[in-house]
Amino acid sequence: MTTLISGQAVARALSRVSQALIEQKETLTSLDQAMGDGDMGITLTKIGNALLPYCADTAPDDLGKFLIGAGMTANRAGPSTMGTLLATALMRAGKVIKGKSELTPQDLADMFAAVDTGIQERGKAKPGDKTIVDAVHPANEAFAQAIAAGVTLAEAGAKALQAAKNGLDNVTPLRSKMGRASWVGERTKGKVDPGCAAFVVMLSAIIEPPSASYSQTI
Amino acid sequence: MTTLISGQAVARALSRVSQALIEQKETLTSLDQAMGDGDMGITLTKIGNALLPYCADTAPDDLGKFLIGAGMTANRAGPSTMGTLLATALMRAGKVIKGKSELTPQDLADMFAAVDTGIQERGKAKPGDKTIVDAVHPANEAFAQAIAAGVTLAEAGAKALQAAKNGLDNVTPLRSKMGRASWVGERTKGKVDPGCAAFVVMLSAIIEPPSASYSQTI
Amino acid sequence: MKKILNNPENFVTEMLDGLLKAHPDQLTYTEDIHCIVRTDSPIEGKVALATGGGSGHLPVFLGYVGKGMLDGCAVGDVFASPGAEQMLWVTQRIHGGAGVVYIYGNYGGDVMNFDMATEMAEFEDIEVRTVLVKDDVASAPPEEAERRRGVVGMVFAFKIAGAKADRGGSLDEVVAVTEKALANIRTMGVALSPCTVPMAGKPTFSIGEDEMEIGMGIHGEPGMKREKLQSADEISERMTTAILDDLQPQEGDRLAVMVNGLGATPPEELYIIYRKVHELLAKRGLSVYRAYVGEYATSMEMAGASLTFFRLDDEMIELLDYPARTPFFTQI
Amino acid sequence: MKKILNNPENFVTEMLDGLLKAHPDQLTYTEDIHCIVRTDSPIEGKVALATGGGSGHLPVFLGYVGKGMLDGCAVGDVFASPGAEQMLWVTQRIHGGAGVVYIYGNYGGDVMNFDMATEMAEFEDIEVRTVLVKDDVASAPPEEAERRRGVVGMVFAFKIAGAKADRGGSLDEVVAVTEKALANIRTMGVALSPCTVPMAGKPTFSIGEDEMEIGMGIHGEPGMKREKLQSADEISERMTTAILDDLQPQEGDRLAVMVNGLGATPPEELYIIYRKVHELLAKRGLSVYRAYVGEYATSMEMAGASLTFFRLDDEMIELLDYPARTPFFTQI
Ligand SMILES: Nc1ncnc2c1ncn2[C@@H]1O[C@H](COP(=O)(O)OP(=O)(O)O)[C@@H](O)[C@H]1O
Ligand SMILES: Nc1ncnc2c1ncn2[C@@H]1O[C@H](COP(=O)(O)OP(=O)(O)O)[C@@H](O)[C@H]1O
Ligand SMILES: [Mg+2]
Ligand SMILES: [Mg+2]
Ligand SMILES: [Mg+2]
Ligand SMILES: [Mg+2]
Repeated sequence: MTTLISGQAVARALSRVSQALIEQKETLTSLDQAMGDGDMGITLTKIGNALLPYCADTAPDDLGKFLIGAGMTANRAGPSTMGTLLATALMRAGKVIKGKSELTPQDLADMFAAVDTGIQERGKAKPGDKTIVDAVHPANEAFAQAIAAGVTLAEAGAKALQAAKNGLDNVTPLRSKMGRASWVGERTKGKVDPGCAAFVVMLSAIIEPPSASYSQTI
Repeated sequence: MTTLISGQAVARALSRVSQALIEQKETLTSLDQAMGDGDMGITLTKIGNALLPYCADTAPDDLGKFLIGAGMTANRAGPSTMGTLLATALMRAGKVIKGKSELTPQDLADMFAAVDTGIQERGKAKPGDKTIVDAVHPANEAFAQAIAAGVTLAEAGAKALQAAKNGLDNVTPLRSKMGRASWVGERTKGKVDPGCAAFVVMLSAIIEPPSASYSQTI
Repeated sequence: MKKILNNPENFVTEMLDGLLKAHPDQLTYTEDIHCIVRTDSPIEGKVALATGGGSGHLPVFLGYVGKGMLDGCAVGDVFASPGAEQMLWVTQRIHGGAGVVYIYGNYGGDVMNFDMATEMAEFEDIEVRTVLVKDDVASAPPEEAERRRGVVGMVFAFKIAGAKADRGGSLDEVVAVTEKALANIRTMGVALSPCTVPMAGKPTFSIGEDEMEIGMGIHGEPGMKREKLQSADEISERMTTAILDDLQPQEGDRLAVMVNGLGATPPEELYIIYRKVHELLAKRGLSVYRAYVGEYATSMEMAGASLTFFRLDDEMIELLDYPARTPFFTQI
Repeated sequence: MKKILNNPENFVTEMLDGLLKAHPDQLTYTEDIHCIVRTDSPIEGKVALATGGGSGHLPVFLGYVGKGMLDGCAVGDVFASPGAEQMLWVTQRIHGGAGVVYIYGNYGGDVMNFDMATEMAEFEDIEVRTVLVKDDVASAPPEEAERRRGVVGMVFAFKIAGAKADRGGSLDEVVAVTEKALANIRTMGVALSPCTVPMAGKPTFSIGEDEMEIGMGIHGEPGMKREKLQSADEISERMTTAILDDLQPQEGDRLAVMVNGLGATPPEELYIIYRKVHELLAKRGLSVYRAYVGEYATSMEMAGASLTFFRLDDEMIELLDYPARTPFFTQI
């Protein structure tokens, strides 16, 4: 039997992401101050604060529309680099599930792939440039592989999160090549990319409580 | 026999005053920062630095001209309130001894009186306003009395200095009523007036080495 | 606060050298680089206007030398009066035969030196008149208004006097209109941080992270009171009330309003202040004819702001609107 | 650094409210207060110019909206890009039928959002062209010039584009002349102290009492290098050399020079820098056609300065001299 993820579960996941971004404000701000302009925690908190009421007030009937609307809300609330990429991710994820009211694990994998592609198209960063792409891209690949291998959603989520964390660690020693951090040059070496960190925060929030329990609550 | 003060002694006294102002820069600056704009040490150092070469290069033949020239030099170098009053004092003192090349104790008393009047005319402060007048005026009166009583120059100088110090102490508890300090209002109570302090510095430098030895060196 | 300096002793001279190199079409000097005059001075038949004061307040003082405003300025060292001789040089150079008006702030050193300069100029048959600026309501109560210091309100005085002189006003007329303007100008300010005189090398006063000075002086001298730092709206209301209580305008009066930054306070914060001031004035039935928001008189890198109201009538409006062009102030 | 604030969340909205109240004759907004446009927009038949970017840089960005410069500006939060929707609103309102040019700094968030806005505007048959400002030589070596960020040099781009558009230039012509201007504009800066984003409440970076950041960003992001604080002459020489090495002017070339204060650095210090720069240029046989010394793009209360050179030819001179009037920039 295929696990099915309800619209409510998606809305709850987005609320958890919002909550997590708000909670991690200080950490993300500090990371962005070290090699950027220090606004990331602020921007993402604004987005979190805009998405929470959005999730509460919007019926997740058509999950495509729901996520595209969430993307537009995010762009209005916090159009910084990270905010715009998050908005793009939500809109791209929404596009691939247009009209659906519940999702299969394969839908999740398609959405993840669309997010990966969307972020790379909008931002034009490549893997190794030390951006959010270095967490998103390996996580997407790990997730796709796990789903293809037929493991549980909980396991697939855990694999994706591990891949994201590894991706973050892999690029920490490197020099940032995109965005504001690229101007800081050599001094970014050894520092955690704030975008990668933000993605780990968001992905952790999605799969927490562990996705195994998803099927129970739907 | 009447003690006579040579032109050289006057020039040396003015050099000592200059030197003392330079040495007391920090103290005077701190006092002026507490209830003014903190420039007094700087201004008086500039004047000191201008008067030292003036004293070295100018023959004190006509002591009137010598002191008027010193006043103009002082005004050019540091035209703040204190600098302008010092310049006025030098010019007024010069006026009363025009043409003289050596001075009697009575000349000194006349000069002191001219300085007192000049400062009050230029600045329009009255005794009790908590300005330099509160050190100058009692010092002038004490000096005049002492000279009239026929004591030695050393004693007269010491009396004047004591009167200046008492004057300073007497106005310390009061509120400043003139100049920048007047705007600081109540907060000036209990603080030493920088102008009084500067006058004590200058007067100490004039009578140091004690004026008794003047007659030996002339 | 860190500064971009060479030898602090040369601070003013180097600043003036840079300024003359940057604005050679507008400014030059006479006798000494510390005596700045318009390149086209003297202007025959025009009443000439001079000011003077310590450095460290740009655009005050010399920044307002130019067409439609001042003719010359004697420049002192940082926060120190210029000397009487400098003032005389400026006076001689700008005098166009119609007399000279000195317009400057009520500070002891400046008054004494301008008085000495006046005596010297009159000796040379140059008619000199003085208008003292005493706009700071925080520096003394109304009954001692004569004792008040002059702060940024002087910029309005320069503007009005400059327009009147440029339009051919006589010496008496220029003096009268400037005095009338000043009778209708009041300022009040707060400081959040001190400033550093380059040669002193340390701040003029120290102040806690949550404190502010009420009614600071533009030389970094402490104000009348130290208080807990308030919100922008509270500060705005406080300054507005203090000025209105003193100026006592009538409902329907038109004002020019100036929100002035002391140096380190960003324009964004000045507009946040202006917003509240505008609102409070509207509530009292007072309208803003013109708003000036920016840095018009600074104290180097001091953080803080001041507020100035100038009550206008038709004559003042005509002169305020008159065009002007100086290195720091252009109005068309 | 202490700030005059109400609730930091309302910083930008209150600032804009104050600004609109202070300049009602010049500025208004469309749809949302964060979308500032000229009161007289759209101007039929004129190429419209828009910019956008984060707040905290006044006069950049919106301070250059006005006659002879820009038509509109999308205003972001402090140091944050505005959103694509805002840009679209500005675009719709200012479009006078002759196309719209976006001129803004090369920052990721802004580029992504302006790109999204372009897609939306083209959907509505508004022709949009983009000119990215990348003038900061410190942000990438010459071979990676495409990666450079845009700083205060954009003010010259606004001036040139604005003059060309006001004189009836076509969309192609305005884009071409702006790109030509930018090919001749370079900036380099140093920061001495950080700034505080109101909502963050603490400084962006910390820096020792005797240190400076070389090539800081205007958002308070750290620069390429941290070094011992140098003298004004050394800093001036350093910036001059870095720009000239990159711009490679010929002897006899005419330049416009801008010495820009980042916020807390007093004008006096900027003129001390200008003095040395002028001297160094003269030594190389380069002349200064026009000097701009003041605050043209700030980072709130950051201390520091930047230097911009703009190599001129007759066409550029004509456009640079063209009059302009905005709330922060008046040239006659
Ligand atoms: N072109 C890009 N593509 C993808 N990610 C990027 C790009 N540029 C920057 N990033 C990511 O964005 C993060 C910074 O986000 P944010 O603070 O919102 O940027 P900014 O303040 O410059 O708008 C970086 O840590 C990096 O992961
Ligand atoms: N009108 C005045 N007459 C006499 N002395 C004055 C007057 N005003 C101020 N002073 C004296 O000047 C001192 C301050 O001198 P200074 O620092 O040079 O003033 P400023 O910085 O205001 O020019 C005060 O401590 C006071 O003794
Ligand atoms: Mg950032
Ligand atoms: Mg003083
Ligand atoms: Mg002084
Ligand atoms: Mg940002």
